[in-house]
Amino acid sequence: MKRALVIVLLAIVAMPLLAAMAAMPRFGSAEQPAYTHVAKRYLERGVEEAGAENVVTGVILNYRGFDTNGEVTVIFTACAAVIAVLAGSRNRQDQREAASSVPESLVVRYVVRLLAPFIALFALYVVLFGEVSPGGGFQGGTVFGALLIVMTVAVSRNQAERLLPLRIRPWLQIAGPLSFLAVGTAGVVLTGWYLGFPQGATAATRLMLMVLEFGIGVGGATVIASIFWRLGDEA
Amino acid sequence: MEAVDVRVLLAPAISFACSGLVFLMGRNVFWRRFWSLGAASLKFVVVLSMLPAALAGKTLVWNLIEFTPGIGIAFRADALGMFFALVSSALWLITTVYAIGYMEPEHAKVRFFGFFALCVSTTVGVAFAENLLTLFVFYETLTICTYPLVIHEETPEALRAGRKYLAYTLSGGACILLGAALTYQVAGTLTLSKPGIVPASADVRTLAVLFATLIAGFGVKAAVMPLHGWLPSAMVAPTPVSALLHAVAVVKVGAFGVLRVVYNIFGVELLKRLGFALPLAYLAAFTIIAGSVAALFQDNLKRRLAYSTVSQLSYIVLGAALLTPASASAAVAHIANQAFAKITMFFAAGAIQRTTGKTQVHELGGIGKQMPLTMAAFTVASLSFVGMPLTGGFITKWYLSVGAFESGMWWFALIMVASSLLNAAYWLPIVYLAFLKGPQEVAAAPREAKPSLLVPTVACAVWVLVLGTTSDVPGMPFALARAAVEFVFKM
Amino acid sequence: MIGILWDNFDYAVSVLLFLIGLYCVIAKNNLIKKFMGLNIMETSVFAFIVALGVVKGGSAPIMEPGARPPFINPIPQALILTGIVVAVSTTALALSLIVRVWRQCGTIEADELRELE
Amino acid sequence: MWWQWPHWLPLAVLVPLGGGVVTPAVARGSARRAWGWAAGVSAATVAVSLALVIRVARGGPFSYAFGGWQPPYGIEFRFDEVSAFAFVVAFLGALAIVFSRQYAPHALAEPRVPYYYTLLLLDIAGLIGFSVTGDLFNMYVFMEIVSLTGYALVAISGERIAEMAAFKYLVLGAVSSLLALFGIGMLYGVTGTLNIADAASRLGAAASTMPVIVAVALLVLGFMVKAALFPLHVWLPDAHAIAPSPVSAVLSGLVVKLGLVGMLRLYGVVYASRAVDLSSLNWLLTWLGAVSIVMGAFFAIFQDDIKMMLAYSTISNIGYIVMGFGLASQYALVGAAVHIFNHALIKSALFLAAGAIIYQTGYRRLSDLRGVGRGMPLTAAALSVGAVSIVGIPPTAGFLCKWYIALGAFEAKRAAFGFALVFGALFIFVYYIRMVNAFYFQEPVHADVTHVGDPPLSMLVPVWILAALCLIMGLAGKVPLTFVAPAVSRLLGPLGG
Repeated sequence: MKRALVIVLLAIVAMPLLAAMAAMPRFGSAEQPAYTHVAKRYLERGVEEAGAENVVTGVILNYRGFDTNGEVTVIFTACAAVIAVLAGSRNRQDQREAASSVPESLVVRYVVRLLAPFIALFALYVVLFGEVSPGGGFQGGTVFGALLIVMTVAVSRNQAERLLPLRIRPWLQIAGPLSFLAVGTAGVVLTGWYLGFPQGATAATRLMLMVLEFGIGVGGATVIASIFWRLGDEA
Repeated sequence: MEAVDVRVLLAPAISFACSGLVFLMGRNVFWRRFWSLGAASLKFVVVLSMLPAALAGKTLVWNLIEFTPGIGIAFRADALGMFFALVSSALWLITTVYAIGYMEPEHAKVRFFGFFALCVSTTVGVAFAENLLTLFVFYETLTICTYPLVIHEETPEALRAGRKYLAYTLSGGACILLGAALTYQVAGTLTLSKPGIVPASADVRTLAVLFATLIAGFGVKAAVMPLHGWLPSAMVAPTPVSALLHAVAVVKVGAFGVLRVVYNIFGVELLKRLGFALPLAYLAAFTIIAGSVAALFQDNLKRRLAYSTVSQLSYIVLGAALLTPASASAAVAHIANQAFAKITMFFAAGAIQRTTGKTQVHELGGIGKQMPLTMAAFTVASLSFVGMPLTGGFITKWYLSVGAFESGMWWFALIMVASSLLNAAYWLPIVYLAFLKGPQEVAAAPREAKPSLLVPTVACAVWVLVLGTTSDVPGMPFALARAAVEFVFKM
Repeated sequence: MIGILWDNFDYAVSVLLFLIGLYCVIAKNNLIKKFMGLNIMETSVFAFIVALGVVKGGSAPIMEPGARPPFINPIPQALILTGIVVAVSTTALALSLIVRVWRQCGTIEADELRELE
Repeated sequence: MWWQWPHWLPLAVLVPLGGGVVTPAVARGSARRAWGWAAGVSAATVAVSLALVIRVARGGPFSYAFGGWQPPYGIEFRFDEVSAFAFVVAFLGALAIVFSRQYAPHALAEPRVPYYYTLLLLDIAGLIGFSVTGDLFNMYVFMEIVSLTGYALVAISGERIAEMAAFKYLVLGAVSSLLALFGIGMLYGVTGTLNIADAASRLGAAASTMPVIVAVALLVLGFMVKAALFPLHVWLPDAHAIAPSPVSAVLSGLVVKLGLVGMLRLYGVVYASRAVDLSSLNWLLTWLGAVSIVMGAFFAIFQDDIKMMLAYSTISNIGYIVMGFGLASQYALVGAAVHIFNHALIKSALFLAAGAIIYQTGYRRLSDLRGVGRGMPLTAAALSVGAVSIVGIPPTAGFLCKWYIALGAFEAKRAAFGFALVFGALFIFVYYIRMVNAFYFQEPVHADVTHVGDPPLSMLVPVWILAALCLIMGLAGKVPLTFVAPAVSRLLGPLGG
């Protein structure tokens, strides 16, 4: 009964939505406003203006860099939120025992150990080459975060945690926002605007983009791993 | 002729400051009394000092703050406002003396005297309001400030009465708010300094709605039937509060609001043309009679007083609704006449209750032998209500009747006669009972109430006589009422 | 209208996905399933916005030597990267809340939780 | 150059954002250190946002282009009169943080406290960002920061009900964010830009109005869920009542306003472009506003829990504001916009005072709190001032909105809504009078309540600052009213309203 009602309701919602979709500019058309207005300039002058061959990276870090500043804040917020919601619910002693009691498979363990350096290298590659190819800081960071999770599951949590020492972990978690604040301030000094980059692909621009990519990457990886561990503590 | 003068602001500000000081230092008996009495006297002096200017036709003004663009809290002491302010500040002084004596055995005295002062502050604010919004601001504040006084006893009955009081008066306030908004929409101003601001060109239906909302809003506090329900219930309050509610602050603010609506918002000429006042006059006449009839059947003295108030207030409303100069003089003058007479009665009732513990009419046999002065004062007040010449009540009835003939609606004069008879029917038996009847075993020796209760009672009674005999003496309140009327009728 | 809708088929699909997700959020009883419905909704919106950037025959907007226009619109991609991060964050928080609810109440079925209240 | 005025604009967001993210690292687990840091950061935020408000009062709106990319190519911050909400956010946030000094360690598990401050500061940053941004997608990002911190702050007390309330809030909040994002995506598809001003100018040239109508509808729906307009309010009462009191103050005073500020931005786009006719939407909003006023009051009457009562009263007040939006006349909109500010003050005063009472007595039901007016005279007095103000008794802050919306209702020739508003307010009074009666005039149930004493100064001072403001902002109502008026005129300008 309830389901039927819901479906009827959704059908009613669907009508105007579909009607609107039908009236949207033609899918894939090169004449649609989305393509001919702001995007046009990005595509035409993005490389020289934003200093990255991958225009998506240019948009993320330069034209719309402040969105990404917000984005790294969001992900740190999630980390802080999860810690705040779960903190202090159980003491750490139990957690250690719980973590070490995970059954291990020798094969999986060796494979993970064998692959770990390569995964880390790949993460680094994705971060470093984000400017010129698909990828970027967050993508690389996610790969690295996944590596930490895999290591926790397959090898041992202690070993994984050692990669992100507890003493500096609060700082690593905020690497993203911090790098944005640093680069943004550098932008104020160099160009007069927060998150302003010198025109074109100068060394300064490269360096600033790189700092951002790394900040996003390190922060993302740490946050993902921290959230995972926190949830593991609780489960 | 207008002049900026800070005294217009001082009048409400003094009692406001007094209430603050009472809340701060009121735990100490001396300071509580000192500030209450000091502020009351000071205020009375301040208001009195403005009287010569007002009589000379000078209007004092003070713009306090413009709290929304274009309209703000501004004070203006025109003749009508001065009249009301004078009555309330004089009565505040007297009531304060009485309250200090009466409230001695009560609890929460700091709260009582603090809010008491606030009430008077807001009442004078209403009197001096330059525009409808200022009037509304003080009107609503008054409602809130009287609530703790009404439920002073904190019994379930008191709380119920308090709820009823708030329900009625806040609904009234809501009506006034809407009326004010509509007035602003129609007239583009809210000032009360002109004899009528609503343009005659406005849509008649809108004007009818406007008149109805505003009159309903003020009518609640003026206890025009059928909006009077809160008044008898509010009798659970301590006697000084009842006196304040019934004679000075709350009900008079309602009646005063009706006068403002009739004279300063619509204006006499426009109302005459529209004919809205006639239904109001009928309603007032009905209230006068019905209130008196209801009073006949009350045994509780304070409840009888309450219904009498309902009836008496409609004199003011009727006087306003008849739209003639004579009836207007009656309406304005009755603010004072009813106030002093009614407060005398309340004081007497309170004094009896405090001294003998009696609250019902049938218990009062022989009380006049025991408390001759108190009951003499009571008698004077009764005669004023009946409309005996030489008392204040006579002035009202006389001018109202003249107004009724002036307006060509002579049957309203019959209402006056009927009301006099009814008043006689429910007041004089008490006098009779008190002096001429009663158990013989009552202690022969007079046992009056203590001076702080007795003196205010007698003083008010004396003033009732003064009001009734000095209506032609220049410089006395009635002259002020005349001045107000002359302004309204552009004479 | 159907004919026109066919041209914008990709958009219509995201609307359908959106509704499926909404259905799960409303009708499912299990908190995790509810949340998966939310994830479906998220995906549908992301798909819609990314589809806005498509240009027929376009290639990725990476200006390596030899790359030739037309390139697809980079803005929706940039936006959706942010959107995904937001979605991940919401998911993390939602899961931790569900974990806590499960620990404290012993169930994550909405109707049973309602009875517990 | 960089020291010039517009360059202060990003600081209003970056100070609480940067200060918020480093709080746990700075605090190193100490609640005291976390409080000191958070208080300092919020004070700096207040200073910056105050400077911005002064600037806009003197010289009108100004904007800041991130990275030097002029709109529409980059992200623009635009500080106009509505953005002055940022100052209210900073100010109330600071007071909530000050209030938390003793409250937070008492209400939360020790390790959570630094993160509590982080979340509060990020919430403030998000709200400020939302109210100053001139970019549609950036708006979404800030909305998500606000929402995420909101969900977490509701759950942070760790009680069972809190987590369930937070989950309910999260699901509805996430759905509403997605609705808004869908709408933003459609607007982008139609106009090709994300800049609000640019979108407004390009919307008129849209090939078809259908997507614009649906996009506006989706955005309105999303914002109204955030604003908890009846019947989209189901998440609000539990979440606001169960959260720690400073959080309730922030959520009820500020976070729900996000939807309303968003509405004003959306109106800015749509009115300016005249792309679609909003009269039917406005008709609906007026009705829903009226229903919201009455239903909020109706439910509140049955509450015994003091915070639950306050939460339902928020729904009523949102109804006022939405009704003002719907009436869409100069007066009504000015009244509604000012009530966004004033309700924030009043409701924060109420929630903080209620929090102080709960902190001191340990009770939260009205029936248990009888006689608390004697035990905590100053706190209870502040709560009463707030109650009088929220009912709209003149000359308090709550009155302005009533007066202006009543004027607006007549101006818009829809007098019936003026009646609904004013008599709805009476309905609200019914339950506040219950509270006042319980505090002062009823026999105490628990003897200890009558001599608990007022709370520590860190709580009493914020409460009284807010209570005093409830009075002052009423008397000085001209200031906000004239301040907001140009923004509303600009908004309605093309309509000739």
